[in-house]
Amino acid sequence: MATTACFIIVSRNDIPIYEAEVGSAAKREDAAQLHQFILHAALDIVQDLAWTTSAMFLKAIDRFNDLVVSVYVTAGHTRFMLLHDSRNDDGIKSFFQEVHELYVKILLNPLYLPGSRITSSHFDTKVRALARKYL
Amino acid sequence: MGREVSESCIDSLLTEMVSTYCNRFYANKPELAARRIEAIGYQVGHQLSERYTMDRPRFSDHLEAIKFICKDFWSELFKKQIDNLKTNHRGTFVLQDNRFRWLTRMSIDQSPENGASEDTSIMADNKAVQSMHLYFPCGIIRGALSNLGIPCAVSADISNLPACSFVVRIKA
Amino acid sequence: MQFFGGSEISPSPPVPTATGNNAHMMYVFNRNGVCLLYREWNRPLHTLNPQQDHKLMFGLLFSLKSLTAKMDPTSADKGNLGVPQLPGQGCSFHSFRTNTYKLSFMETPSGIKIILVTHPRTGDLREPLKYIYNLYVEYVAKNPLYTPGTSIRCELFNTALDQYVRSIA
Amino acid sequence: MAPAAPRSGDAIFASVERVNAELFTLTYGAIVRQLLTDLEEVEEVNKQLDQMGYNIGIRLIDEFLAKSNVSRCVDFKETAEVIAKVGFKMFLGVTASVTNWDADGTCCSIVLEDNPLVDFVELPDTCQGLYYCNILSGVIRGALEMVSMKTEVTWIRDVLRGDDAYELQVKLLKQVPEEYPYKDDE
Repeated sequence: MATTACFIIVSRNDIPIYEAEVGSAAKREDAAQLHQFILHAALDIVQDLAWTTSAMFLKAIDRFNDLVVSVYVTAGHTRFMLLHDSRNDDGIKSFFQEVHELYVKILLNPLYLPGSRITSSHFDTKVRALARKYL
Repeated sequence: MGREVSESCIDSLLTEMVSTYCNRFYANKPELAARRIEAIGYQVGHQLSERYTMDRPRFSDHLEAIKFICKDFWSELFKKQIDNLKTNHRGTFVLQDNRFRWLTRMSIDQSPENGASEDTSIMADNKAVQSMHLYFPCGIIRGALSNLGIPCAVSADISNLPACSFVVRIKA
Repeated sequence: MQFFGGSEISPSPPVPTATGNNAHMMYVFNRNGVCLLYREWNRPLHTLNPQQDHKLMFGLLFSLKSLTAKMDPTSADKGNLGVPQLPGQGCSFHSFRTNTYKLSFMETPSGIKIILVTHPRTGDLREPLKYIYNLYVEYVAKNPLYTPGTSIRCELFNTALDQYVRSIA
Repeated sequence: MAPAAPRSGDAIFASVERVNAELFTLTYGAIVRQLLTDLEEVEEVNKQLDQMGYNIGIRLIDEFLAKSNVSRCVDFKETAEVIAKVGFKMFLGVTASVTNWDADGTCCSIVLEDNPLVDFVELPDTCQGLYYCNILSGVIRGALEMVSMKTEVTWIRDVLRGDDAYELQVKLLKQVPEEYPYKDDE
């Protein structure tokens, strides 16, 4: 399991709608902030790459020291971004794919406003479980 | 095949939704009613396009996305594909469904035996109500395309029922 | 059947034993006695204006129903003459015949009454009336442009009705 | 004698034209969401959903009677059973059960385990007072009124509010006989 892993979901309008520290390492506030900063910095790279391929899983698109940024882009251009120190593409891919299914369920809730923060605790629990399973 | 319900469920729900907004909420403000009805369709299209694109690669251009709407998307909704797709290659697409399900039961008496003057007024009303029923599917298409990153305007033409043409104008 | 919006109508129409123009006219009333539809195919004689005509027809059925119920020798619960009944309550008649015409009648629990006046020699029309009720459901009740309780002006319904009635023997 | 009403709606549901339930579920959801935006008051939304249901029930009753071949609805007990066993199956594809009859047979519960209206739905804290499925109570009320039964329909249990099933209480207020609509001096 990855010691460091930070997962965020960014809406089409570049607004983060979900964040989670899913690594096994002890949580540290400053670290979390740094992680999210790195991920946001990588958004531009995603922007450019997204148009060059029709694949959803963009693999590792950026690095920061020993940390890697992997990205998954849905048809609705919602971006799943993961900052991690593990080297397991298949695991990461499955993680993204299953999070995508959870995300679509959230989106299908008629009372959820697309692009708004994901507050469902059920979703949060599931995502963390998937992280333990795949990362 | 996933879960199904009787066609009457969706038909009667749409009929009632339109009459609620047109006759009860905005009786003399059709343009407001139209906006609400379109918004309802927009949300549905927005949700369903994300749903039905889960297991396919993302679209690399507009035509691909429009084709997806005509084929997979339309089939999920109406168990048939769009019958004819035309484009002027300058961002306007015409999607024609030769027998649009939601119009097949719409009918008004055009026989002259009813008093002519009364008839024309009724005809006018009916035309108006009829077009009200089109804002929902137009909203669905606009919602689906905007979710796929294609902002556009959608209108419908029913000059030859039960055929219906949806005109998609992509905003440059 | 392209008319039916893809959905087949059940029960499927009874096979006519002979075709011809046996139908004179048809009435549809709702539970409030409003005449939703009057359709005429072959009626040489008009003695009343439409309103009187409809009112008379409704009154005839109304009294006939309470009479037939009153005279029912089998059932214990008969209303008193003229005392209103629930649709479908007590026994109900489905047709009567004179030397010049036959009147067939069907009433649904929702109070929809369908009256078909035909040539006296036409046979049992209970199934055909059921079928006409199904046409009503497909083309009137399900027509988004139709407001329940108002008079029926649906092209598809009239077309289907005229076509079907021609097959009644 | 009139043919007996079918005991279940499976055959009818199999024979009618059917559509993707997601389209129906999401359309209903989008309507609820739009009503919440337009009316703001949750109570008012409940009221409007019930009113919409009532109008739908008035339209749907004839299709129900025609397809189920029910030719008389005089006994409330019988009618409630048919609505639950045949009506729900024939339109929503789910079966409802009828329970909790009171002594004089004028009040019962219709219980739904499975309900296509609520797939994907999670109630946010902002609409706690909402009866999300309130359209159903309206449909039942409207349909029964067309067969001469004035009823009062209220929610007893609601899964979206943490209960284990959906339960609607249907109370018969009175049966309305058919009146002769014309005054004789007309």
